Amino acid sequence: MKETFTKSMARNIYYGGSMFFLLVFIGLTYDTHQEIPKRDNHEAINEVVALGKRVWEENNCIGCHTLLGEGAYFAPELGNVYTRFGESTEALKGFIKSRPVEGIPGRRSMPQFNLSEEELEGIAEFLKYVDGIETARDWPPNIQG
Amino acid sequence: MNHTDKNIVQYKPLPGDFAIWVFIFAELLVFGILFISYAFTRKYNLELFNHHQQFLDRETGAINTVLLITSSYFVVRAVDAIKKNMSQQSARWLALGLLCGAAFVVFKILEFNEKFSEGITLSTNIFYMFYLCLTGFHFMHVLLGMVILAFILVKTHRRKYNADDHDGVETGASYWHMVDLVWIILFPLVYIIR
Amino acid sequence: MTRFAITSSTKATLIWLLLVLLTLVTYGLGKIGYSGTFVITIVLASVLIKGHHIIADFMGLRGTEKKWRWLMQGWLLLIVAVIATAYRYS
Amino acid sequence: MKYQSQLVAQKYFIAALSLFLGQILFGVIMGMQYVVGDFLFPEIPFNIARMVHTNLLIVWLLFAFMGASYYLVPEESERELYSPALANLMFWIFLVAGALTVLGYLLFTYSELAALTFNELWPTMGREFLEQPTITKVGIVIVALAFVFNIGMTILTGRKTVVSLVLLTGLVGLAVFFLFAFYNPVNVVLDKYWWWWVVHLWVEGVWELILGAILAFVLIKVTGVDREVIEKWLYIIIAMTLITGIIGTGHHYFWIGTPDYWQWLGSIFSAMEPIPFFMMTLFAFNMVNKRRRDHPNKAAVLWALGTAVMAFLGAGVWGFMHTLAPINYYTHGTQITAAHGHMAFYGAYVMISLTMISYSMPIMRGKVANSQAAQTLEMWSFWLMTVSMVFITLFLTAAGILQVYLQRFTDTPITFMQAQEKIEIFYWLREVSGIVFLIGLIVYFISFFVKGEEPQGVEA
Repeated sequence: MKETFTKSMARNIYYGGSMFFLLVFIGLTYDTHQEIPKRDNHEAINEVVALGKRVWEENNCIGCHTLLGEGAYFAPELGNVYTRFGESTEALKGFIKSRPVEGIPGRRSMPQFNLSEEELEGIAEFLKYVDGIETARDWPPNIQG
Repeated sequence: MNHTDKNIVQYKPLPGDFAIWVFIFAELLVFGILFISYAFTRKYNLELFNHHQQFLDRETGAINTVLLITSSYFVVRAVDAIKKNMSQQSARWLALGLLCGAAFVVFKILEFNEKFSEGITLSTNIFYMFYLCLTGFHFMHVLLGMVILAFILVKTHRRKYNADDHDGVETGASYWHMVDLVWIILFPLVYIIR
Repeated sequence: MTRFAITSSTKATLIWLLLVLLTLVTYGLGKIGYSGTFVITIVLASVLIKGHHIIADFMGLRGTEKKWRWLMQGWLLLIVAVIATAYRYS
Repeated sequence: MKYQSQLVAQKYFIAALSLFLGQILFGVIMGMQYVVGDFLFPEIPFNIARMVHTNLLIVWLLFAFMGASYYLVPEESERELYSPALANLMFWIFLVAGALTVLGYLLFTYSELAALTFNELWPTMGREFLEQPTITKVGIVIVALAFVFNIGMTILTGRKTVVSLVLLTGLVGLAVFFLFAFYNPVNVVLDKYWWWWVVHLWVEGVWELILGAILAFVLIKVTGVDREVIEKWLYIIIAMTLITGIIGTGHHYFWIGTPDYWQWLGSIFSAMEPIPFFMMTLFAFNMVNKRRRDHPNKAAVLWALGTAVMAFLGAGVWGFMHTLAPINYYTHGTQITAAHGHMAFYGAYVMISLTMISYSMPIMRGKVANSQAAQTLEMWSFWLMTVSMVFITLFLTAAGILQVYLQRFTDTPITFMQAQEKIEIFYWLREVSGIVFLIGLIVYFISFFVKGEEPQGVEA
């Protein structure tokens, strides 16, 4: 290869190329934000859901579960758990409430978080809201998440 | 990269700086995948593609093709000129090339404007997704190419290049021809064949 | 700039004419609204010719190492071939 | 060592390595919890262990990047550090803040920690990798700004080289993109969209600039190849990184409620993300083959080559495996992701950190390279850690493939927990590999204390 390449040209491509693609990315980000409201189920967001998201975060649920595929892979996907639990927020609350304090011998168990009724309502409504987000190809692939 | 090749036929090196060629190859890879994706997605959405293709502006597309080809031609002349040490002629050819590019941009903006005013976006349907991705992405490349051309135009005009040292002109020219080459495929693929 | 033999500039001009001509043919076929294998073949053939000249003459790959010419012309050929296949069987 | 202030790096590296040990210990705990579900329950639930595991990783890599910067920037800029005192101060602030945060994770329940740190005033906690209390995040920003200021002033008032400028862009980007960690809307789609601006644009963007700069620096030193050659390679590699990686962010926008076109854009651009890693592999081997001196620090050369290979495998190949949307549809959020994550982080960022430590630590301890005996041991640790990481990745990949099949692909899908039980064997094998990794790490530590006759040679 007697093709030569100079440092200054490599530098130009680095700066020019990355600026170029950053601009494209910002443009796409703009477009995405025009589209997101059509499918993000924001109509469902209210005070209860907001509290639910706080409960979700302050108990680090993402440290075991995935939500729309992101998080840890130790416990089931929760993006569609509302559907999986028969579209019942009561079932969700019941499950969270019933976790044994000392765990289950030899098995994985969700901790007992001692949530208040209000917090339980919040987390259940939050999960219901997430389930309503219109993901592409209706991800996850099936009810098992 | 710098081993000596004595017993090899003397080939010309790729015109311009090799770094731009790495970039060109990468870009062609992206466009190539996009073209192939288009062709196969169409195969499975034939009705949709054929239906919406009718509404594309073939006139603008054809004019734009001629503009880009002509622009590319002017840039070829610019490289020829600088090789003969005629930097002012070269600058004039570059300016003409740039002008054609600008005209392309104007026509393209009009075309996009029409589509946008109809409320068409990337999410309208898969055909328009491809149409906007391909033409939009290409449009960005025209703009980038014009920035590069403008840059070398200024330098040529200031007599910074000559017959012995004109790598910069060739580098910019190579990129610009790539933009042309992509459009040569894009135009018939998206606007014409069905 | 005009010489008696064909200069590189004259050659470029001739190629430019060819490219414009082929573009007009492509457009014309689109305009008439014909479709089908025949039109596609002609259009894709003209893409090949145009692309070939842009690569070899405008981009200046004529006379460079084989691998570069293979790479670029191969890219063109591959894309056109794949498009042809996808359109042929649709 | 040419400049006295480079010595600051030493304590950063020591802190980094100690936290590394902590990270691996928690990794082994988690690996155990995968197979014995109630291991250490309820004292250290899995989510806490994982948080400690990932946060320690991030923090120790930041320590290592900072140490690497403090070491290489004075040498590149040909001047003392702008302010060694500031560098020392920031070290202690960062270390204390980091230690307090980890202690907070371990001593309190997470919700107590949230209350204790006034999370309700500006809630940013509880999102993957960004679990730190808001106040810690503020601390990170302050430390990062002081650090970038210190490094920036050193570079801008000294000799400006490509290596140091690329490093600086990477570090500035690191600080800037972290700011998105403070944006946390209730809307989950928006939350996730911008969360990736920290996570992806860090690890598949600006961190790669830091990686490239450090690798280039070490290669200049150990191979003696002309700086010009190495620098232009560096430019072209990081150019490809950003060209592919920025829109490559789209591979995270497939299934989170973002428009469908991301499946195309994300697939196409991220499919090209292996290219810069491949170029990096070519680059590293090329430079070592063309070396103009045989540097006595063989271990550092081994780490540098290892980085190039493992980054390509982990980030490039394992990333490519599941980056195309039709495949990712099934594999998203399974053990496949875990497999990719482990090898990519180890291959790219852990190994580049160890490369730099391996190269610079002996010099800071007043010798060109460690004794033959110490280097031999270090190379043992290299192979132990690297090979066991390969096995961890393979076992997790196997687990992931089975999981995808059982839980998502088959016509009769079983539940998540049922699938987990069926793939238990791979988790056991992963745990064994993890313990081998820990042994490798301990061997690595021991290599620091091995004496012996030190090789003579000019300091690079």
